[in-house]
Amino acid sequence: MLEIKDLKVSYGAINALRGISLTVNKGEIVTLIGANGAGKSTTLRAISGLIKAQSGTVTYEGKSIFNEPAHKVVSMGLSQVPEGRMVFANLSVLENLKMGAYLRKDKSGIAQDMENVFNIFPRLKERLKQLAGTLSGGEQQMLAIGRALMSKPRFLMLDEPSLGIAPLLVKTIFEKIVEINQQQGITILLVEQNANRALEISQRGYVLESGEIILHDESAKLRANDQVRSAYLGG
Amino acid sequence: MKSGAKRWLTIVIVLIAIVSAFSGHFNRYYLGIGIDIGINIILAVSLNLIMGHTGQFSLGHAGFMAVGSYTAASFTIACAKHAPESAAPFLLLGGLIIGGLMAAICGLAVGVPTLRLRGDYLAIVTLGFGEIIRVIFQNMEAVGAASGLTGIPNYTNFFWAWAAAAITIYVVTSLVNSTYGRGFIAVHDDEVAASAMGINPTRYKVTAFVVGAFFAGIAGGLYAHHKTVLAPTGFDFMKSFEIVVMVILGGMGRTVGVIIAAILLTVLPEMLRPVAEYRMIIYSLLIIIIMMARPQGLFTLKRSKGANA
Amino acid sequence: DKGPSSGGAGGGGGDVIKVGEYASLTGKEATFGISSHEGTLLAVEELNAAGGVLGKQIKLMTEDTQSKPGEPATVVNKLISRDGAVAILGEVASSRSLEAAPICQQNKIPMISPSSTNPKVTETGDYIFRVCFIDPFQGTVMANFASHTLKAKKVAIFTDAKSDYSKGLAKFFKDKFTANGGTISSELDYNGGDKDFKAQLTTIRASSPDAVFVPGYYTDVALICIQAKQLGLDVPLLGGDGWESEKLTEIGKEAVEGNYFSTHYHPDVGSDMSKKFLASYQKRFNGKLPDALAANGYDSMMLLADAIKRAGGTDATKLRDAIAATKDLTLVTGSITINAKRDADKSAVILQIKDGGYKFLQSIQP
Amino acid sequence: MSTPLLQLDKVTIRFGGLMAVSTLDFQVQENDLVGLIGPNGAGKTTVFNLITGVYQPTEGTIQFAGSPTANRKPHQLTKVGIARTFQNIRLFASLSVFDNVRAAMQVHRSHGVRQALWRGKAYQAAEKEVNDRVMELLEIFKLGRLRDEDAKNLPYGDQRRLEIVRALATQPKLLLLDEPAAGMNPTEKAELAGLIRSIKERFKIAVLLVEHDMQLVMNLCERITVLDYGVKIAEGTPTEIKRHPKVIEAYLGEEQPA
Amino acid sequence: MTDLLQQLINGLALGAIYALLALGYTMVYGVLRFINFAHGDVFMLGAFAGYYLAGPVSKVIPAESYLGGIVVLALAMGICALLGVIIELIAYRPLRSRPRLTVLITAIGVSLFIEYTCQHEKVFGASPRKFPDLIPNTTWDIGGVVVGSAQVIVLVTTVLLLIGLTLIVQRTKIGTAMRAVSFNPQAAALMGVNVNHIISFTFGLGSALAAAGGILFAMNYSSIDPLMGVQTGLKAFVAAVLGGIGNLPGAALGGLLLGVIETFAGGMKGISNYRDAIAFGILILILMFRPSGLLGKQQTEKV
Ligand SMILES: Nc1ncnc2c1ncn2[C@@H]1O[C@H](COP(=O)(O)OP(=O)(O)OP(=O)(O)O)[C@@H](O)[C@H]1O
Ligand SMILES: Nc1ncnc2c1ncn2[C@@H]1O[C@H](COP(=O)(O)OP(=O)(O)OP(=O)(O)O)[C@@H](O)[C@H]1O
Ligand SMILES: [Mg+2]
Ligand SMILES: [Mg+2]
Repeated sequence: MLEIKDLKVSYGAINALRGISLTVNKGEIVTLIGANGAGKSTTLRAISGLIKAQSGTVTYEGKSIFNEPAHKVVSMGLSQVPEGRMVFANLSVLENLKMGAYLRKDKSGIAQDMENVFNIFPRLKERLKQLAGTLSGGEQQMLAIGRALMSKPRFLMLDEPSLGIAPLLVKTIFEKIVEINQQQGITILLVEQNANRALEISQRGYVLESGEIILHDESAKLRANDQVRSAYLGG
Repeated sequence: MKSGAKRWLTIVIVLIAIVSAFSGHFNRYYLGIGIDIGINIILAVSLNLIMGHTGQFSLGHAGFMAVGSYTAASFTIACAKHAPESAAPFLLLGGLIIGGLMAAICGLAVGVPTLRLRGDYLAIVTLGFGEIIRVIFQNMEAVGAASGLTGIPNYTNFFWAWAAAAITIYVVTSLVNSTYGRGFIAVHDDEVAASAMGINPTRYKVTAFVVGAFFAGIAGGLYAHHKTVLAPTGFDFMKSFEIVVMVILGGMGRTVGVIIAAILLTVLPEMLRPVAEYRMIIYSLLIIIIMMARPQGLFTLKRSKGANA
Repeated sequence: DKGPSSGGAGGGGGDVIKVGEYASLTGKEATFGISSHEGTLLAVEELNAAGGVLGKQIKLMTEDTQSKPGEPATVVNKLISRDGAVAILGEVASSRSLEAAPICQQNKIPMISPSSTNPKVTETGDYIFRVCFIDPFQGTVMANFASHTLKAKKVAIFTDAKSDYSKGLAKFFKDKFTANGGTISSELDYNGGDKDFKAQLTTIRASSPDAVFVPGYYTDVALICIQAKQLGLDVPLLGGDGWESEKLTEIGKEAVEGNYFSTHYHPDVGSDMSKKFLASYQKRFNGKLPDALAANGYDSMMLLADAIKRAGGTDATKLRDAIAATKDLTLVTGSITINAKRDADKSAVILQIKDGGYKFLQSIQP
Repeated sequence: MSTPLLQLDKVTIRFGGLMAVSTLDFQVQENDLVGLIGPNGAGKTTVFNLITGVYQPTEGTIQFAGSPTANRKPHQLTKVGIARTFQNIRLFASLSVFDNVRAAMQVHRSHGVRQALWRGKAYQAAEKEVNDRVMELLEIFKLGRLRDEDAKNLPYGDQRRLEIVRALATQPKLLLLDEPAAGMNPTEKAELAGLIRSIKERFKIAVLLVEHDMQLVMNLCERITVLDYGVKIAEGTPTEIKRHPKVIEAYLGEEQPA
Repeated sequence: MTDLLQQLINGLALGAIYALLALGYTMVYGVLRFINFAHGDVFMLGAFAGYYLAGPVSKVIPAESYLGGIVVLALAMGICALLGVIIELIAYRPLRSRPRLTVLITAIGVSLFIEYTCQHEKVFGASPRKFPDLIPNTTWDIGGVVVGSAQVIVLVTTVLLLIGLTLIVQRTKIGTAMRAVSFNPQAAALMGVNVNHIISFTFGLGSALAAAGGILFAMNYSSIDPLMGVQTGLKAFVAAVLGGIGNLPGAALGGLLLGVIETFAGGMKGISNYRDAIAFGILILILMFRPSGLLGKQQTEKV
């Protein structure tokens, strides 16, 4: 479904990605793990068009989306929960969710998905009118995920969805990720620091280090890999 | 910028003194522009402290300049009658300091009550302040009202303008490069975090306003004794804009850039004189083009880092 | 290039006479500066076409002040020190002339202001002259007109607080009019360039004056007349030479009809020179009618040319003396004598706006 | 028992109709390492904001080192010894790593405008001392080699660590850490735990820790307070908290990692 | 009493023009968070567009008719909308990701460029021109209180546009998108919003408003010149801030209030020369007590 070849990205003098290749097949959950500053978020941003890559290819459903503007990419059914949440602080919770469905026209579908989001995150329903900027950190994270779901994506990229989320909810979130993957058939590319959990629910995983992919295997095998265990799973 | 700073200042001032000793040989036109440049450097560098370093968008710098110029000029006019010719430098110095202090008081008066304001609200209030000052001078018969204040002795010369510029640069950079002064930039970057680090945003903002206004007042005093006539319309918001353009074009917070921008924006219109009627059109186009070519400011030398550097 | 320079001496050598002019060609007061400049330009062209002065062509070097204080000092320094001008012409606004005058005086280069009416300008020193009226004269003329001809008892004054020209006229008008036994019903101010005058006019209306003295420039006056009419303020409005421009009637239309102002000349009673000027100006500038500022600009150059001839050259002291000795010189704006204060003594006329044109009422000697 | 370093008495704050913190009693002793946990939106960050003077409580009092903090500004409270990090990182983005810490150090310096301009001997000695201390702190957190990097260009994890260094530079008696381990992987978290413990010992400070990583909290803290909907629902040692039914229901969930 | 009422009407009519311009400032600010200093110049260009259109239009629709007036207004608004879009495209878009003060300088540059170009004799020239009478000019005298048709039209137009704009921004999808872009263009792009379109749309709309303001202004005051936008633009900007920048009803309120304050100050003997100072003084006072403007929300930043 998504195929990246030799993607290079730099911020000025810093080479954040030194030519990575990765594939995500339809219906899969794929995990991307790596230390701080490895380039995980950069990868996602380059795919969704938030930043311009230097070279390489990005093919989505057979079409090249390399350096296409973000709104084009989104219109093709690819959605991202960005790092740092990026909720619209000056809009209410409801308006934020509506913004998620910006490109959609099906009123009833939107309403139904909205209910769906409220089922996952009841807190959001309690705070419909509150300005997103005044939500607590975790509440904002819920909103960011909910907002991405509202666009009814076929391909969803999540950048550290469990960041700042309470344990009980982390569990829920991972369950829901599996659920939307299995029930709605949404393909998922997941970036997580909680690598244990992420590898538990994903089929395959990539390990990124200093802008390069150093390992790539089935998730179960990665979990058993000594190198991965000591570096990313906490021993 | 460490222990050498003070020595540098002395060397530069001596150099300026030497250059200005020969100023009799210069064409008066070029000399005049040289003085204009010195004055503009003071204005730009002092506004840079308020805007570039502390991040307060001020559109009232011309107002502080007006206060300084009128005060200094009134002082020297009043004293010149009773003093011998040789007292000129002292009169000027006195005028400049009194003008600077007066402007600083205004800076305090503007700074304290407007601290709660941010961004564009602050800009508007400072702009309003500048306009109020202008209107007051425009109606004050004692300083010539609309026809302006005339008969100001021509005391400003190359030495004074550039020595004052050197001192301004020294003070602003020393301030900002000290441990204390990092607070200015910290307040700019994130006021909430700054106060959580024990930095009192109020104090820093007011200090920036007062110091900035003081030097704007000095620049005003120099200007008054350079042009020998003051007209209130010369201190309207367009003048403030001019200074703002220097600061932003130079790269907010970059002293070297701001100095270069001040020089460039003084010299450029003069160089464009031969194209007469197209001059200001080209000038404005150049501003746009420069901004596009170097949006980060003309000069983006890395800011000097640690104190050991 | 910082080479040493002559510092402004000489410059008269060679086969041209370099005359410097500074004017507000852009910015807020460009419309006035351009008029004045066009008059000067026309004079230079005519002089050169007629073989120049003392056989030399005149080279007019014009610098723009952008209507900004601070600029005149720079450009006049340039004209004198770098370009070697032997005489300086300018400016319309007194505040800017006041800035340039000390520089001319210091360099001992004669300066003639075409239209700066503030008495202080020529007080700067013995090298500074003007060809226009000064504020006391015009103010007095209109005060007498209001008292004696219009028989007005109560007059309101509406001044441009930004312009010393306006304030000067208002002051002398007030002094004379009250001395004549009249009262000032109300005094209000505007800022040149304003568009809305209704606030002040409503207050003036409430003071029910017999006439309103509006010593301003036509750009504002046209709007003032219109808004006064709209508010039903049906009394005559009076003004000075700042009113004279085709723009006044073009914009003001019927609202300016019947109002009075003082100025330099009227084609009907003016000299042949005035009539000729009217025609050649229109021809040179696409049918545009000259205003008072253009006439003064023209005269400033003509007066200078006359003085150069009499001085037999451009030696600064001789030239100064020749300008100071100007007597009964017939120019576009009348017969001019430079008096001991280096101001121009010349007669004024009072005109009434009638059918989109001007009707001559009376001529007043200084 | 001596007076606690920090004491909250019946502290309440409302935002419009929402009671974000409600009649909270809470203490931190000197050189304590206390955890504050609870579901998202429970009011943990709000408690930090109350302690540091960003918000004023609607009701109740807060005392620090025996004196009330009411109506004192954040920068004043920093001066008496309260420092914090932010949940949403708030570094001085355009300052270098070095200057971020240096700016925080001006709190306890006596020299101001005058000395900075005159630059006498005493001033230079003081500046040097500051610089040395900054480097020392940076080295503890392995940030020394990044000293000249602009803060905004650091990777997330380094930014978090720099926030802690910067807070330490104000020489606090009480350090408030708001989710310091967020965005770190388990290995990095373990490293961070060690660091927190060591600075607590080394600088003799009390630490109040908000964190969602239970492994970290349980290993590190001596006592834990649990909030839910602004209300304290439990307080005790890690072992007690782990078994507390209310906490399990509201926050931890059934199965818990060790 | 009559005079008081008259002054109130004078003030409201003046304020309505400020309000109209302030709406444009606020719109652009609301989305891009920067002050478009060229707005006052687009206002001027709108007036000149009306000036040049009046002749040709009067060949089709009789001059001094309401229909003719509306046609000229609509055309000028269209032209200026296009112009606004082009200015944004050329001058501002390349600097999109830069600090907004950078863009501010470009805006000042654009503003100066338009002013000096238009002052050039080969363009409009510096001297003022008579603006043609677009609509039948009637004045009503109600017991000494004079009201002109142009004044009424300005007020009505301003109110209508305010309502229309508020509906667009608050109720429509594109309005929500505008607000989203204003806070975080990147995130908005991630929602599928074409940020460039939204910004172009905003500039177009804002510039059309400026053009409308320019024509109504010219109708009211008869004369136009290349610098007419400078002072008025500045005042409108002040009005926008006074009302709480980014807030549409605030802009309208700020404009009206400023107009009324100016008028009352200007009509008072002895202080009329301090009119601008008084207007600014009151503005400062108001901001002191309401630091985010009259209707602006205090941006509480969650820490
Ligand atoms: N805007 C930027 N400017 C300069 N450098 C950047 C920028 N954004 C990221 N970098 C650098 O690029 C590299 C990769 O960063 P990226 O954010 O992709 O890492 P990451 O793997 O997502 O890390 P984390 O786990 O901390 O989120 C890092 O070295 C970072 O410092
Ligand atoms: N300024 C404010 N205005 C309105 N509501 C607010 C404000 N600040 C906080 N809240 C609300 O108060 C509650 C507590 O927020 P707080 O940030 O303290 O939660 P938290 O415990 O830190 O949560 P998290 O673990 O998600 O960071 C939340 O529901 C939040 O929406
Ligand atoms: Mg990341
Ligand atoms: Mg929190």
